[in-house]
Amino acid sequence: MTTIPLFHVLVLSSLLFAIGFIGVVARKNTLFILMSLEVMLNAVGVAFIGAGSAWQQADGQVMFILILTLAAAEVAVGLALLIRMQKKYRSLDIDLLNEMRG
Amino acid sequence: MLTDLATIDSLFYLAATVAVIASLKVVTGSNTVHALLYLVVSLLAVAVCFYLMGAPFAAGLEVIVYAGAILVLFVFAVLMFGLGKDETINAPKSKSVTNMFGAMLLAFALLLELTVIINNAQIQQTLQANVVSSKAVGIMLYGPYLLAVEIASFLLLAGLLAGYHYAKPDVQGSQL
Amino acid sequence: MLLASLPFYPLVSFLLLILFAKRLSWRLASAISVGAMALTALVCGLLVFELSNSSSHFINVDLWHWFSLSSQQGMAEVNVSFYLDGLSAVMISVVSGVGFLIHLFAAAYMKGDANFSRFMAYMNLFIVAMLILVLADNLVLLYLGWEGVGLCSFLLIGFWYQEQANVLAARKAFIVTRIGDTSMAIGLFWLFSSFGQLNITAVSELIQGVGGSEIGFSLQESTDIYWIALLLLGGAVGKSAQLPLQTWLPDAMAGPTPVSALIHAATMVTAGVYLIARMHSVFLFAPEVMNYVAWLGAITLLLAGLAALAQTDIKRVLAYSTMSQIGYMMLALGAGAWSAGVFHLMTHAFFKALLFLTAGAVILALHHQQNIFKMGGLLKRLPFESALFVVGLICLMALPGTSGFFSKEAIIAELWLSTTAGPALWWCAIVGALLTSIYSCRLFFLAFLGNERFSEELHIEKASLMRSALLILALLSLFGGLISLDFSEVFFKIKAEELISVNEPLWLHTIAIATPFVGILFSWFYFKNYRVDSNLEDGIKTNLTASKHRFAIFCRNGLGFDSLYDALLIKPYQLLAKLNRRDFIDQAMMSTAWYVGLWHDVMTMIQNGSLRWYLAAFGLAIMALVGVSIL
Amino acid sequence: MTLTFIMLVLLFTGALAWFSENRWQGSAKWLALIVLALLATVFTIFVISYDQPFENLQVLTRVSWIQTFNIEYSIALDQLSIVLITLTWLLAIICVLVSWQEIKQKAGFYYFNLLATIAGIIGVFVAVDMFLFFFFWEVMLLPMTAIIAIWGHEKRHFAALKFFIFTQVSSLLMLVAIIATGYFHLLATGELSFHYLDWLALDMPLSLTQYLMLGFFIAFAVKLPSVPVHSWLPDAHTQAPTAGSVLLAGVLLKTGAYGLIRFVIFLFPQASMQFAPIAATLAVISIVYGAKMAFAQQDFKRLVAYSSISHMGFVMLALFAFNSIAFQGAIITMIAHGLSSAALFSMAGMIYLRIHSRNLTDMGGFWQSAPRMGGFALAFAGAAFGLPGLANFIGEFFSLVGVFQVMPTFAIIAALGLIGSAIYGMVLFQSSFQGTAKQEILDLSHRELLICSSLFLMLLVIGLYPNLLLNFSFGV
Repeated sequence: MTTIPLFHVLVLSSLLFAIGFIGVVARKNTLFILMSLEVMLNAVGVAFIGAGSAWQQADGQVMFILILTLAAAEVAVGLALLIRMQKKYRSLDIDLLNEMRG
Repeated sequence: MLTDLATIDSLFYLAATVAVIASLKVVTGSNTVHALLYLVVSLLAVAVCFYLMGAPFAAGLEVIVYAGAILVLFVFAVLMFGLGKDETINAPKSKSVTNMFGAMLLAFALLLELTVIINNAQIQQTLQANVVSSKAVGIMLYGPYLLAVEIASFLLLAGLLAGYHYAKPDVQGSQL
Repeated sequence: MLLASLPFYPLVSFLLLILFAKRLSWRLASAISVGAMALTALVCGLLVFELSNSSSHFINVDLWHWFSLSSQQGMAEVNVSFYLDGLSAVMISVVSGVGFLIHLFAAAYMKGDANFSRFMAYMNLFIVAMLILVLADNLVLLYLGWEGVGLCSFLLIGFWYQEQANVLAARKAFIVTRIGDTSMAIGLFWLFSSFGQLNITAVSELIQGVGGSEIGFSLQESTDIYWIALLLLGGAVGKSAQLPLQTWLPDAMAGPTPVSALIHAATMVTAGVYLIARMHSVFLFAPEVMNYVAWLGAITLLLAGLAALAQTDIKRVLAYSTMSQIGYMMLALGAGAWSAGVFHLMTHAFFKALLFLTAGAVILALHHQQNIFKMGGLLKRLPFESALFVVGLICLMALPGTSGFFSKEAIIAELWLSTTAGPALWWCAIVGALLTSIYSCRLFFLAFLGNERFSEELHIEKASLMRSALLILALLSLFGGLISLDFSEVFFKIKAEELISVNEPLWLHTIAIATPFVGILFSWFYFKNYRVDSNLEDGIKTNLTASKHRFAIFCRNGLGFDSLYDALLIKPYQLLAKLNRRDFIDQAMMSTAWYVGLWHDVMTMIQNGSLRWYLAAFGLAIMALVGVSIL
Repeated sequence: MTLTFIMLVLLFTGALAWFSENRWQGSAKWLALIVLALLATVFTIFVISYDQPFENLQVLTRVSWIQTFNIEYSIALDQLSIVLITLTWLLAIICVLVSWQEIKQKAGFYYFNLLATIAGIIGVFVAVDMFLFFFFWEVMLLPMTAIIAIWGHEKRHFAALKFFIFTQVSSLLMLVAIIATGYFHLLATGELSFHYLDWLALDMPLSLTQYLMLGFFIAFAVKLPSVPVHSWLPDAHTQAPTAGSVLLAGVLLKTGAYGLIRFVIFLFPQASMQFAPIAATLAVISIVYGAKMAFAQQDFKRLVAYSSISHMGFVMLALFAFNSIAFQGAIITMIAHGLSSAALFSMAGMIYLRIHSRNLTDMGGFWQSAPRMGGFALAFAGAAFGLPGLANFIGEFFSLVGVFQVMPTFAIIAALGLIGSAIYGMVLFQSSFQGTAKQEILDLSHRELLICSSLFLMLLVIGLYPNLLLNFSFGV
């Protein structure tokens, strides 16, 4: 049992998550969106670790590791797509990709 | 005086503050590379938090895999393919030095914290008592979570393939 | 069988002419149409002879069974069958006799027209419809003829259809009379639903039977009769150009002059008179309506006379004069003087046809100049036509000895004592006669006396066809009054009325006879400048112009009825139609579509393809959900 | 069996025409014409040689179709359906004739749709199983929509969609009513049945039938159409190709009237009697409103379309008078309107073929160059405004005489429609054929002369000898 209260950890986590989310929503540059996503994933990681240490269970860390793998895969695909996008549109503006509009 | 203040809680709050500030800078930044550096700082700060929460293994992974591998992948991609170009063009130039110093300041704060933690025996003791061991994690991973690990491996494989497929140069006349 | 064939001679001629319209030469086309008319007139003469010699007072012939209507009162057969009695005999004689003469005239008059055979075809078709109208033994067949003559009138007014004015006049004539026709149709429905009969004789017998009996009509039945009579009157008013549906007749003068003579003077416009005379048994039992008829006739008589005084177009003068003369007939009918009314119908047909045709000849001579202020002095230049015109005018004024005198006197004589008319209407008739003589004199002075106010050379055509037709008509006009008509078998009388004690003032007849002369005398002095050849006095051609007085203009425009109807009916209808051209119900229906479309647009706007937008919405929704679940 | 055979042959010929047009251009119209003429003959021979009288419904075929719901393939004929099917044959042949030159693109598919529509219409007139009726009702709708949407004028997609939605929504109400009645049959007798004759025998409480009747009524009122659900008609008629308009005005509207007679008035007499004042009011409004709207139009076909609304108002008014004279009047009006509106729409098509406009302001003075056409146009306009001697007069006269005995006020207001019809008739005829000649057009060709004169002759014959139709009792 650490001295850090779980509530504070969760506050940190949601702060980071909110920052990341705002980044995803507000930024037009896809690269920044990707980075904000990293922040968000990281925030989730914080929550898991916090919860894991609060109850002294290993599951939190396991989840963190899984998140890590997810992040790795996501970044790989995401960056590849960014490169593709850069080639095609000469820009990383996400609003150019609105071909699915109704 | 400094040592009096250096409790686990206060250190955690400091690291958390650093993480939040760095994350904010990531989100609001205009220079891609700077933003990436802030992201590294943010991740390091979170790693410190992990450490303070009694998960040194996770902290290590965070530093090695996240900050070390994934972020470096970012930096490579940005620098090699010129991904940050359009954002950097629009960015005001003058602030780059301030940004650099800001990041350094934050990183320095973390370094300071780290030294405090390592040198403070009492903190070490408290932390040791609360650690969820990496062994337990390993047992869990290859016990109940085996399926998840397998799936994660497939995910990584898929990521690999997709990354290769999308990023390879166009073959003449072929669509994607 | 002769009777059954009567309308088919002109019908065959019509079909021939319309089928081979362009291929027929003038000679052939006129031979066919005039020949058919001659045949009709001949057969008609035979029929009248046969009727007068036969023991029964009518001839009835069934062509085929049209349809039958069943009601509570039993089955009513409606057949295509003809019924000839004294009244319809007079009518067919007028229609075929005058019709034949006018055809004769028209053949010469329209000789140069490119669509000559089409014209003659319409004229023949008109005769067909008119014969069916007068011969019909039931009201539905009568209605067929009634609409048929309306259609022919429409076709003939709009014969020169390339002129917009003619097209509009034709349309107006058709629609205004159609209003009357609709009223008549409703009258028929009413008649059928209350008496279960549409056959004229059957209806008459039924009504006379009940009305003449001791029991009389029930309250419901007399109300029904009142309305039926009123609605039939509506039909008659429309066709006969009486108030308030008179406005079409002056405009109808846009048609060729023979058409005006045949349709708008001699035959079709008197169909209303015929209808009322035919259905007199209904009217007899609706004395209030008889009274309305008399008053309508009297008012039309006066107003039309007044309007005729102010006209500048020779044909319009005659048109208003026609309206006014039909007013006399209506007055007679309203007063119960059935035979006098029909007698006047006949004599009027003679002299008005004569007047129109002579006017036509004058117009032709003056290269289609119809304005009487641009005529003058024609007495010397066209002596033959002028003489005939004078004949027509003295008949119109009813100078003693002429046919008009006999018929008009007959009407006036019966007015004073009639239960449904009375002294007030008698005075109206006298004033009408005065007006008649004044406008006749004015017309004569302006057109035939005074100085010549036209510049072109006269186009004098001495077509013997025209002249013979005119001569016969003139003879008929002069001596037509001697034909004695016997309607004793036709018109039913309510017996009690014959016993009213005679207390007419003695001066009545004197005044009636003297009135036209007063009118002539008055005009002799009042219209002096029209009459006197002003050329001789100062050597300068003074141009007479029509009065510019506001009242004169008001009268010239038909006493404002046109503008009144325009403002009250036509404009609102057009406005309504224009405002609602897009159909507000459709708009209301389509508003549901618009509503769906609105949602479609909103949804499209949401699905803008922007990832960040979706994500923001996603986040907001999560927040909302979390917020709701917390609360 | 003969009727089933006729419908199948129609569909099969349609497919064949579609196929053969691709091989031999111009073969589809000949195929359609010949087969229609042949089938009409077959139908006539069948009706004449049938040994039972047609005063009452004669069930010809009754085969089980969907056994789970006791749905049958059941067709029957009576005088009403025979008269309407005869009208359908006539107009079908006219349709092929008016499309002769008009349809150039995808002609094979066009004739397929035309023949399929006709098959559907005949099915509607003969089906006595309600489910089958509904089936044919839809069969008739789809190819018609296709005809409007593919071969129509400039706003064809809109018009087709509007037509489709209006009829579809209303027919869904009918479907609900059909299912409800069938279910009631199940409750009452323990057996599900969709057969018309079973329903006739069923004794239903008034409180229920008034709702069921309303379901049917709305569907048929839309088809008829009656104000306020008429607004699909002007668009559909205006935008459809000539044959489409002819078929729509001539026969499709009659399916609405047919439905009103058979499935509203005969099936739910008491409920309809109760509903009569409302229906009659709607009908009178349709008459007057249609006539007024027709006057306001500047489009030849749109004017005729609104006049159709006015005329069908007479039909509805007469039907809801519950009077035998009015009933006969309604049927004659249906036939007469079928012929006269078909004639006017053909006329519009002929003018459109010549000047490529339907706008009255582009017309004028055609009589000069095309006197025969003008004569026929006048005759058909005369039919439309009820000139005595032509069929429409008999229909309107009977309707109004009958209605007057029951509801005098309604008859008098409806008679105002006669004035309105004269006004729009005059506008229609005069602005196209009279006035100054704006352009020269060709007079009628032999084929067009055939169309016009046959329609005119039929109008004239019915007008002068209406006993041809009046001799039938039509199940009253």
